[in-house]
Amino acid sequence: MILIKKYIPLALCFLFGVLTLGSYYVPTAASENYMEAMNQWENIVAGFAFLLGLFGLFYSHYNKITRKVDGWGYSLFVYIGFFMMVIPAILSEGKIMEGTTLTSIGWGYRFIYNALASTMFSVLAFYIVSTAYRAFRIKSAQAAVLFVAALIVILGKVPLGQMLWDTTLGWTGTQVSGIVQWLMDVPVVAGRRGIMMGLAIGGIVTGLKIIFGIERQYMGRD
Amino acid sequence: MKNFIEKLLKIDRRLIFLTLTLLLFIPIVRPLGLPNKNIGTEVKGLYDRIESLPPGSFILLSIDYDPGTRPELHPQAIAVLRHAFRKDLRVGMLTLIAGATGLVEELAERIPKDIAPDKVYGKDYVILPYQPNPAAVMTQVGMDLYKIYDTDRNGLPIKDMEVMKGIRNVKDMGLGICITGTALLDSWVALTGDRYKFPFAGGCTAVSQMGYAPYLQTGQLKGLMGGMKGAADYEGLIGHKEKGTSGIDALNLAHLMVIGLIVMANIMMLWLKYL
Amino acid sequence: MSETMMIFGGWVAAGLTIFLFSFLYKDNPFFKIAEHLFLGAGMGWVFQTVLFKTWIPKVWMPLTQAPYDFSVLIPALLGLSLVTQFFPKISWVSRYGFTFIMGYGSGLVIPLTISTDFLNQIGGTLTPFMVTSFAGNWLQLLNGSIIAVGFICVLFYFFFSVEHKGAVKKASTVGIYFLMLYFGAAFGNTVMGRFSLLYGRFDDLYKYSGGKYFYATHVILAVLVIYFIVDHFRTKKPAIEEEAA
Amino acid sequence: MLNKRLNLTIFSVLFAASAVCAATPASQKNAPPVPDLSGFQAVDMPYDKGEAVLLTWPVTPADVPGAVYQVYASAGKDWVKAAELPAASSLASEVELPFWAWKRDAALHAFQAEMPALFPGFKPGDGYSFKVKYVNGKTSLESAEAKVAPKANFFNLNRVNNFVLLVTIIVVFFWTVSHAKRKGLFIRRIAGLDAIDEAIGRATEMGRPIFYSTGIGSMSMVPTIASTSILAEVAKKVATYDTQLKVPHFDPIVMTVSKEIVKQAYTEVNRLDSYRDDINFFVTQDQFSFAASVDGMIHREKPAACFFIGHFMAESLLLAEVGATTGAIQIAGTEQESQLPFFFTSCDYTLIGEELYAAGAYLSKEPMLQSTLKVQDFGKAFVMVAVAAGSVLVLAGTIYKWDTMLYVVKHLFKGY
Repeated sequence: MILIKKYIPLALCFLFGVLTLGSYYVPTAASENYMEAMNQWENIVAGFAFLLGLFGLFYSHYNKITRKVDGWGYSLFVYIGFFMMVIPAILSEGKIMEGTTLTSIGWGYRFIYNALASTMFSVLAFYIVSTAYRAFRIKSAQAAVLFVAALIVILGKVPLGQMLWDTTLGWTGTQVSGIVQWLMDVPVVAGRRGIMMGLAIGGIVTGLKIIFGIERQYMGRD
Repeated sequence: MKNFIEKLLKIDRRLIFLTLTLLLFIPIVRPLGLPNKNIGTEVKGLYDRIESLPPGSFILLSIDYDPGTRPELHPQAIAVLRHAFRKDLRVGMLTLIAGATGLVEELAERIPKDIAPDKVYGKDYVILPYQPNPAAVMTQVGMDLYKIYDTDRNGLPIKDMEVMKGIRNVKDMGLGICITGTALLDSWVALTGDRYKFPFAGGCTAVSQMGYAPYLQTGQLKGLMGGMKGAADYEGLIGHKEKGTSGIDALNLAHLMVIGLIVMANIMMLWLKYL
Repeated sequence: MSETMMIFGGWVAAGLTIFLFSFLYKDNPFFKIAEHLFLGAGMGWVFQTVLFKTWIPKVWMPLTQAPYDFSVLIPALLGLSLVTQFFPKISWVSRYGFTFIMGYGSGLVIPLTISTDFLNQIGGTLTPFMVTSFAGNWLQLLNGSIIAVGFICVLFYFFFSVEHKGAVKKASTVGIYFLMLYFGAAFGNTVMGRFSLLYGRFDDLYKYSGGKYFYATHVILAVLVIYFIVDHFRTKKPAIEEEAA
Repeated sequence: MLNKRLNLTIFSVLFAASAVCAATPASQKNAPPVPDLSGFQAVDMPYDKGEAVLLTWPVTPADVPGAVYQVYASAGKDWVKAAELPAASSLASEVELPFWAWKRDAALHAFQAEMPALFPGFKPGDGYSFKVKYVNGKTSLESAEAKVAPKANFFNLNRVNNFVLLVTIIVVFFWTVSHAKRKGLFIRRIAGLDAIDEAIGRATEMGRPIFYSTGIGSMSMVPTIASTSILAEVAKKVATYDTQLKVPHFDPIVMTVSKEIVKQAYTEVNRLDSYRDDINFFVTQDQFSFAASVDGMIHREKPAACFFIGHFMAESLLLAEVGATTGAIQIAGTEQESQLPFFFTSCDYTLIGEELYAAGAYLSKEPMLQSTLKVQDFGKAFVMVAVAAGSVLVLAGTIYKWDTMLYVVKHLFKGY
């Protein structure tokens, strides 16, 4: 039983890992057919992987409703929102446009989903401003360098900032957007490349640990 | 004086929220109309790359953003489409983000209306359906596109469409562009751009723009539009000002407010500490 | 889609937007409703997209229609195995689906990371030095060497096998300043990015406040303000505790 | 196999060229020189899927501007014109292949014919014949026919630099894993950990609680794992000084794991009597309401120290801000680069990206985390040496015009 529960999945992982890894270095037709079959299969499996997120959401809100946790009434709206999207979609067979007119699901997307999703992210603009005022403390040379870079980029991105820079520092002959460009082309490349290199090597090592079955965290405890 | 500053530092943040709302709403009602000068070199890079493509070459445009980042990226997609159709290029649009399918339809709705009224679906552009696995799609378009995209988003077979004539995989295409708020652009560069020697460019949110500086320096990314400023720059280059330019215009006052707040808060803090 | 439906849509969009913004003043039932609607609607949208663009065309059709392709059953079963994770007794079945995804994913990503993020980045740091002659290329050489030095110093900062003393300490402090420039530029860009999103919402609200939409934004805003005033007097709770939310 | 044949062609070219020069009597000076196409060859393109043919013919003095080479291919009966190349173009040096797979300074024209584009019904293994025609105004000369059947190759030699790097990483990886299991590896002291002692000392002195958040990541994410090992260290110190610890949670699974870790930490310092089960408590699984309710708690209880260590997204802004306003010592750590600027400005100390993993490995002494760190250090050492040595070599190459050394370094560090 342990064989089916543990060792065959690990062998599968090793097999698919090594074959996919090898196909990068082996250009024969067989390796290409293997990759094409895998791409199609992975595409289908990913379609089901989404169910995990859906069950997770329904599971947690179902518990809230059954156990009458305070604010359980709002959990009902999760199901209302879900069916508000799914039922019109089934009625219009997933087509958002019928010729040039909007179907019911198309309407749902443009006026419900669109408004909710974009507003959720835009709230952050308010918090950035209050953080800038209440928490952005320049208490060290490093924080000062960070602030100066942020100042230059914030000014350089808007026309008023460019005009302000030209009037006050025009005599230096520099353009604020020229400095923003230099910032992005030189120091940011070095800083980002240093972090990227660490992540790249970390990613490779984690990938190897998964293929050789050393990293089993994602499989859960047996 | 000191307790006044202390009270000022402890100000109710909802007042700050209100000022931001006003500073953003006023330019929407009464635009300032300041010129957006100095175009980013990475935006110019994308513009020159599309400008250099001979008429009839094929552009793969991946629309990978959802409503959450629409204000920054939708104007970029519209500007690129307008430029591509003006150069009589063929465009294949696809998406790897479920939340983007509605936005792709909005683009499809606007192409006959105002972006490029003379372009015909199936002859000049095609819209491919959503696929759930980005890595599989990015690898497959380099081998045989039709093994994963046999039909368009409404189920019509695409192999015999005129727009797909002579196209088997990315080697037959002129340029790949991915406009996204996610890290999909990194995967497109690694899994398709680098692997199949396929010139790739992109559009991203301002938040992730700095992360792509190394790819621009090595030339793995041929061009990049960063956030709303990127959209405004591209609109300036193609001479058709729209939501990107009006957006940047509205941001003028808000940007200065942020700087003012940081400087003021720190001066007050120093005042309290040393005076 | 009739004109009235579009106007009604305008009201719905303006309403939901204002409900979510009301959280900035105080946590209230309108916000909670809109927030939970968002959780459900988001999941609902992805569900119908996956249903009509993957399950039906790629799984159901090949199994039930003319060009039968039963090889599709294998990935479908692997995909369904993932769902067993919610049933503790048989949750080990989900390992087949996970190992298939993780094995393919790791195998695909390792060589590409070596090529794109390892080789090309080192190569990219060296290319500015490949000038035909020194004359006229001073700027490129200068910038190239700043990138190379900065890159090495940032790597020193993330080096853990050697105690940070003497030269290593100096190098990693220089590395920190390169990181600060990167974070500062990223902070500046984030500010612009978030403001652009807010601009997008205000632009919509402005559109929906027009006569064509019968002043939807103004009406809903007024209703909400009245609610807060009534709620304020009804509850009579001390306001300080609310202020922090 | 290819190199042997190339040497043969070069020799024959030199021989032919010298013969041609010697043979051309002075009288032909005014007639335009005619190229010698006897060296024309068609071979299977090496290291590919078998869908391309490589045509090479010698560079000759006849390559005057205006002259053109036309490439013809045929499946059997009629000839298809594959390409028309200006005489001075498509030289061996322009071919984008690394030096170990292609002789770039051979005096040859090289053209790669993509078979599927020329013959749609193409299958690897079918035989095709090729010829090249030199046209310069009226004079034109055709080369002999060359037959070839392109076939797939087993190993893509262009990617050998990638392959060698992969093998070295695997070897180093297994060496460190086995080494770590036996007697552990040295990891330098992480500066952020001293800040933890200082923060807890301050909290005990002021008698105010400590807030510790493991972020919104799931248990399978590496930053969350590293954060729980730092929580263990914090819990041990809190247990010894008997300060109050509060750990609000976003993910129920992470909460259950943290409960075990904190209890284990209290028993290790044998202060199990003062362990309370409500140290770890669940708040909500929604990003913004989690941030809002934790903000409310921090504002009310005014903790002496706040720890935000783990996977954070946009809500990092709300948490760090409210902590800063209450004057608490704040220590943050995340792998999310987009959140680091906010943490850096509003917190006293920030663990950046890999430092978070290093702190986890340093504290937990867990061989697997330590070995990953060691492999990463080897990788970084390799990159540092490669960049330093590479730039010096390339600079020297530019000064002293060592062209071969320049393209060797260029090809070594390029993904094909």
